[in-house]
Amino acid sequence: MNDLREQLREAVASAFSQGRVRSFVCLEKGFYPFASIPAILHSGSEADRVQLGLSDAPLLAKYLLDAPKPAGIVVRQCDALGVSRLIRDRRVKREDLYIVSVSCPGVVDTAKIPVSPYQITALENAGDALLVHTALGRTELPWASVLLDRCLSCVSGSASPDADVVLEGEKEKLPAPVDYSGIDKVEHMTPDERYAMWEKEFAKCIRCFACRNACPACSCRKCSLDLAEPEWLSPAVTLPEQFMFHFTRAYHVAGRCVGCGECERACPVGLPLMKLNRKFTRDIETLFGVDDARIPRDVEVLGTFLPDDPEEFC
Amino acid sequence: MIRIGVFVCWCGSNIAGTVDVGKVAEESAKMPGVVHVEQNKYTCSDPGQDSIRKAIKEHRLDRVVVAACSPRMHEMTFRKCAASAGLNQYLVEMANIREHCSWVHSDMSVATPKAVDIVRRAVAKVKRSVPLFPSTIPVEKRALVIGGGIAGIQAALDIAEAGYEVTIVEREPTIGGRMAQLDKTFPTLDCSSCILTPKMVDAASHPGIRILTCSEVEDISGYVGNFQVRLRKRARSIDEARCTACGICISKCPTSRDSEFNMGLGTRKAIYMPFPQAVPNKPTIDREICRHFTEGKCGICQKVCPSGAVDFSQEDQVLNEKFGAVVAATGATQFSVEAYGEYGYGRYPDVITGLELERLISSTGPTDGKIRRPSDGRIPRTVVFIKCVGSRDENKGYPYCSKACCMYTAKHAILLKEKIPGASAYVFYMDVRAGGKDYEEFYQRSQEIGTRYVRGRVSRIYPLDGKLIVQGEDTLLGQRVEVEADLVVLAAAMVPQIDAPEMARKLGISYNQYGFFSEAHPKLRPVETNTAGVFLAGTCQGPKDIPETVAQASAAAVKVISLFAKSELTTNPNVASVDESLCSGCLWCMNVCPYKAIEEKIITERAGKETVTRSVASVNTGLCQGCGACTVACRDGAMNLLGFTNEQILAEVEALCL
Amino acid sequence: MGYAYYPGCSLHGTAKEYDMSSRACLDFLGIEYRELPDWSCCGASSAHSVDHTLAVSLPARNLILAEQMNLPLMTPCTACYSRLRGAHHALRSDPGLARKVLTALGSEYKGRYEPLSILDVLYQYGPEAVGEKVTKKLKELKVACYYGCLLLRPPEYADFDDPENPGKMERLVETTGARAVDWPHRTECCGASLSLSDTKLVVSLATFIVDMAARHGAECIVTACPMCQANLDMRQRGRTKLPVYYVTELLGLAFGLEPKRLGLTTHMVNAMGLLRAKQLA
Amino acid sequence: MLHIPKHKLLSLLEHASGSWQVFCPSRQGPTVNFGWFEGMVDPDLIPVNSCKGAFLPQTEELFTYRGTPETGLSLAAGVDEQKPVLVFFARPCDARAFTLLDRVFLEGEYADDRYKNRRARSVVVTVGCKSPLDTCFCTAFGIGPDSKAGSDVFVYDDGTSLYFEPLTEEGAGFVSSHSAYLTEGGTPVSVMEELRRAELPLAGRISVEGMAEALDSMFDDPVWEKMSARCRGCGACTYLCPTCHCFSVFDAPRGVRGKRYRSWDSCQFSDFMLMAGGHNPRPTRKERVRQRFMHKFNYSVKRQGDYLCVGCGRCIRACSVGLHAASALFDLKEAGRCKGC
Amino acid sequence: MSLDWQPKIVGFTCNWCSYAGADLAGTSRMSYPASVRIIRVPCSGRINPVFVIRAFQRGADGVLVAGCHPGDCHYSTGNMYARRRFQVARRFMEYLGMDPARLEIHWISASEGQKFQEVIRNMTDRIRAMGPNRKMREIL
Repeated sequence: MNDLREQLREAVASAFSQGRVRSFVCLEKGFYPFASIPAILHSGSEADRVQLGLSDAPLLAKYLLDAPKPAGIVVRQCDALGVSRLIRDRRVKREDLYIVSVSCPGVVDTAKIPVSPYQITALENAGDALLVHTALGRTELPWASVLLDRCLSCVSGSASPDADVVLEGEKEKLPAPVDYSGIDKVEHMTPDERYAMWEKEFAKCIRCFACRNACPACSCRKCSLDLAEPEWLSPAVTLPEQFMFHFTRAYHVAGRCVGCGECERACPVGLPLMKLNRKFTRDIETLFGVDDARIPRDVEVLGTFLPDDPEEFC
Repeated sequence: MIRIGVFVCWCGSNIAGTVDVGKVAEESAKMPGVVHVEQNKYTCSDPGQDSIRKAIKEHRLDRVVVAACSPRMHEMTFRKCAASAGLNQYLVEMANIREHCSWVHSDMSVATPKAVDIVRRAVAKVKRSVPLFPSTIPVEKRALVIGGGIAGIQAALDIAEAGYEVTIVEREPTIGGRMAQLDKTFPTLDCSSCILTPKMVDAASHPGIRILTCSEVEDISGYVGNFQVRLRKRARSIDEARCTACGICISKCPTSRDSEFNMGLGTRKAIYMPFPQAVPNKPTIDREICRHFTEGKCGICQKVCPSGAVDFSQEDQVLNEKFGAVVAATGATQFSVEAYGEYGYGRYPDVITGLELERLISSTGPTDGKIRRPSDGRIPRTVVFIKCVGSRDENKGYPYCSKACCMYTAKHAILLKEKIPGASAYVFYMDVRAGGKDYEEFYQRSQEIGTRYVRGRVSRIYPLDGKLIVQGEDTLLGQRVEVEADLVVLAAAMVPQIDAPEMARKLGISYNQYGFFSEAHPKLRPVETNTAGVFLAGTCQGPKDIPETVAQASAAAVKVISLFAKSELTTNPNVASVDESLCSGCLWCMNVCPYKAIEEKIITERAGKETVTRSVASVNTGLCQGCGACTVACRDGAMNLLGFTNEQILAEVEALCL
Repeated sequence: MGYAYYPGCSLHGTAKEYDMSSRACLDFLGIEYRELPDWSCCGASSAHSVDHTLAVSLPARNLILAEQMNLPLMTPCTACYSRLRGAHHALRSDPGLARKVLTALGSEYKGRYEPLSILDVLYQYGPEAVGEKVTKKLKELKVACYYGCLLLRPPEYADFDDPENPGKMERLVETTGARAVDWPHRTECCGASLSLSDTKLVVSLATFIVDMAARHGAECIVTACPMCQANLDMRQRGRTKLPVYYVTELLGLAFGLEPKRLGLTTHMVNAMGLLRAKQLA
Repeated sequence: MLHIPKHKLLSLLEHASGSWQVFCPSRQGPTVNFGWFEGMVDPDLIPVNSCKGAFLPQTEELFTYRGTPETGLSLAAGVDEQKPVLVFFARPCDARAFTLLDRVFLEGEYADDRYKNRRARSVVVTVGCKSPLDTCFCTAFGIGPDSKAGSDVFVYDDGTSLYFEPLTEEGAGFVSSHSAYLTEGGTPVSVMEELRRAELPLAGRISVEGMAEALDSMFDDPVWEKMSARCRGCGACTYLCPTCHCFSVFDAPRGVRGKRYRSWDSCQFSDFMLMAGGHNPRPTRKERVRQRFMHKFNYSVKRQGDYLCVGCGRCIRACSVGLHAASALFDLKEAGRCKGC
Repeated sequence: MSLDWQPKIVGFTCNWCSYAGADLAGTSRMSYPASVRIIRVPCSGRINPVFVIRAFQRGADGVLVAGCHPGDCHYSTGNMYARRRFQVARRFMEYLGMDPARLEIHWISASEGQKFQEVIRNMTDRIRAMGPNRKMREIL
């Protein structure tokens, strides 16, 4: 783990020294020693700040939007997906990026550790367990039980190939399949039950836009929901407007969501936003298939069609 | 300040009979922005229209709502009327209280409030309407016809006859296309070249027609009336002005290769004319094999040429020209039947395609019209024809019907019997499709003279003791059949040119899943395309026989002519428009646009201290037809459709729900 | 790298010699392979006529085992090849079915590798490379390469070669110096599946195929299918009897391996006679 | 002291809700949130959101109108619930925050009458913080688990019973009007002791000593750049903050009728300061983040004499990229020190 | 629900087929309930699913989306996009709790006045049976 960090530090430093980048998007130690935070470095001398982010790592892709180009970035799979999303949305150009991709055993969610962050002296990834060191001693927690939710349905723990630098750690987590059971549950409810459920959820929403601002698929220069005219969304935080907000948000990322779950992580009131995003993901998969040879790679599922698409209207 | 005038029409009793017009007028007066309301018996009548003009002036109206019939009926009428009173015609909105209200309801108590809603919708929309200005574009009255087959020739002749300049671009050394390769044509069996070559000559000699052979279209930009086209004219290595087509060069040329025109059944020289009646009737040097170009030796042709027409130094020419309309007549090609391994085409020389048989039958062909089998030159006694090779077959070919094969196979069977008395013909078929004037009769005739039609597919062909054993199934008798054949003829399907998609991209038109160009509407706009000013003729649009091809070519010509008849075109101002400050440049809109009307545009702007460049979508109003698909694809709401803006539609929704 | 080796049931019974010769060749060529631990029947050829999910789950289990070894799965048996590829194809194209199978087997199939036939493996190794390893040229030996159905049909997934006009087996066999005759019945069905239910028909099919091979000048038949081999070997009733070899047997021979080690002595139609006559064994 | 067994609490609130609009914490799935009483209450966990919504609802109707300029307009002020507001189980930090909001909305030249109406007849019942979170640092602002500032009634929770200590007339009034549910006797000494001794580990790392003064000279300090680089520009921190109080006013016209609303707004939103002409005085994250913390730790001290932060730690829990009051105070202190040397 | 209650249905129709279909219903005097109010757009590809939510917000009891039959689009492909968009959007609205019967999508050609009539009749009956829509609806 540590030597991986060392390699990473070197990769970053040399990227600067070789003049490959003007800035570097990475993780660093946060206010709480075990909660990593995003950092944008501007010189190789800052390379020591780089952290792997064993725990609480936020996704970095979107920081590329404003980072001076050419910009470097450290990505795990989840972030790699975000970056390619931005590239496909033409918000950044691949040639402006210097991607260092690291393998990832999953990221620890300190909120899932039943120990106060102050007592933690060290966290250690011991294969299938997380070792939490405190002044009082050592607690061992099953690895899967302390991971961020997004890691539980991660597509792959290995470093993503199409990077400029690929750093592989010792351990690769075996990817788990996406779990749609939550969605099945909702689908099996009656319309009224569903409405009641979402009403309850949306009532919690304070419209802080944390979900949108964290989402790598929400990268519009100016979000249409912020416009005063036409007023797609009223600033009034009332239930009808909450439905409008959450419908539009999810619809706009439909078929484009990379499944990173950062929206959910960012939501301060804990809305199950992936339950919305994944609903679209699955419907689109089942209706139109994921990759049809006839559709060019860079075309979005809802930005195209096939003459023999399923027909359910008459 | 918005000043809307509402004109509620009685339409005699058509509306007033079921809608309380007075009430509607009264309610309209209360709507925000409405400053004037009046009723008319017949608003579309002259007095009705006068009252609108008067009101616009007297009440300084800047918006007009006409509550009457369907906009599909009278929108133009009232727009003109408003325009004549100095109001921008796009500030007129119609409220359809007749077709959508009075005519479908009988109870005044329900029809009236509905009519009020409909008016409210119109008022809400027109309130957010802005003046729009159709732009006019000049029309370059020169037509480009791509492809010199019978389709291209026919289209060119018709357009030229109407007095407009036409340029035919043909990539082969001669015009004539596929039809020139055919021997006879169904159902009349008149000889193909006898009816084609005169047309070729007409085209060549027509003052309005310019023929560019050995030429290809490299790039097309612009839009209807104003296409910029880049053409490449490959070097012929012959000074066409000097050449007298005496043919000595050809007879002396030492190098030869398989003749494309004869489908590889004969050979041609390195300096050659595809066939004697070629137009232009000038030879061409094939630089790929000509020794002068490959080895730097030789040059006999130059020596023997009495008129010194051979010019090795000739170079490709690139022509940039402007055209007002384009007719795509790029034709089709033949399905590569190697895909059917079981038929052994390519491995067994006596398995040939229909087109190859045409050359064997043709008196200008390699065998001087004697049908001899390629392997040993023997006269075949038993010939098996297999239909639907590559057509009506998802697995190995295409699902569509190739249309002409049934008839030309019948023709082949008849010609076979003519040329080789006593020869026997078997036709393996799935169905016989003889729709067309005199077609069924023709097919019957082929049966009457003894052609044996076997309904079923062939499973395998293999050589045995100098014969071809054709194994198949007779589905009518439900038994396996085996024929010992001397020659097998495959009715290969018509398929799109390999480079059809590339050509479609150049033309900015769409093509179907197979590669045939798509017409604008399958029924009502069969020769137009999604790109205004580009028209289709012949088999590039789908399999066709000669009569159909010629008919479509003339139709395309008429479209071109009627386009040229206008001095200038006015564009529909209800087009998409981009708010560059909002556009993030994802260009999703570009993908959904059926007219290739959206392109990327790089803009430079101040961002804080530095100036940055970024890309945004930009709409070519010449190409945009105003469908609005892009507006929904646009997440950041930067793309809007003038005349149907998001603001307007949202306002309409609101107005209707109040 | 290397492969997970899936013998399948036949190769443990009627087609022992195919198993022997396959392993012998792989060893000789130094192609790494490990027998799939705890492999189970692929369900051929009864499962798919009974229940689709079952017919996919059975091979899926083996595919998953191989995927967990991180190795592509390879099998000599064409029936297994057909089933494995069928399952691979179905699981990747039908998410619904994949979910079902996932619940049935408890672990997911990503489908990282295509299941292969031993012929694919030899072909990936390269005909030239194979040729270089040949120590004993099978000169003068005229063989008819016989593909049968399962390697080539349905082409949607059993796509070893052109379904109507294949040639890969010929290219492999000719590296041994033998001459592959051109004959049109390479892809004819031998009717093996009716071997017991309609023996008369099968005899006529088998005999026809062998005769056609003979008429096109073949001295023997080469196949890669246990079913075809057994069937042609047992059921041919023609004037001339042709021995029916497995590709791997001939290759093994050309590599100079012991005929016994290749199982050449266990055929119905004497397999050694011809070889002795030509001083090839 | 009057007290009530915890399990009886609900019935007390049921009764109270007859004559009060009750604003209290209740469990919503995984979290506990403040909200209008709907038959549920949770006294134990610290709510995700603050209770400022009791007096400053996220969205409130100011008035409705009818008619058009042509026909003339008629206004009708948005009606206020007649019942007074009862905030139940505010935390000491929340209660203190009310006093800060009061300075903004009640003191000075103009009083905000909608806030005033709600506030005037309200009662704030605060519960002592028995189990503060790791993210709590109210003591850094002289507040503590047992602070009474801003409360009308203070409640001690000994695990089984709740002890009510009225602090103001209104508080006493509320308690007495519910005496039916309360029994006299006993003082929760141990709890009081516990609250007094409560240690907030985070507060140890943070001191606001001289922060305001230091910031005077730090407006152009590079630290803002560094701090703000990671800000995602959402409004989570400000919306959950008990002291943030910015709002914007807008109309919702519907044909000839319409409403005027006001809703919370956040200085962290990119177009918070966007002007009609398109000019934006705070174009980048840097200005916006700086504004937030300068307001909390400098401007407010100058204007109202107090930091506009109560160390409730909600922004710490809310921010997905660890940019919050605590980290800011820490970084700013660092930066300040560096200037010194 | 009383039968004299008239549901409010917002109908988005494309200009070339469905709007013309509605016109035809009118010219052939085919009566149907006065529930539907039509918004004319050039093409079903212009209809943003968000418009549908907005309609429900503002008080529509049902929404009809109508366009040319696939393959007959005046703009050749607009309705193909509409088809994809609405297949997923509609599923999602139902997922949020919208009653399926309140949103209908139909392909109505310019010659199908009768179909337009039937669609409106059936839709109105279904919605009548359900009563006014309360979901996502704002109170004013």
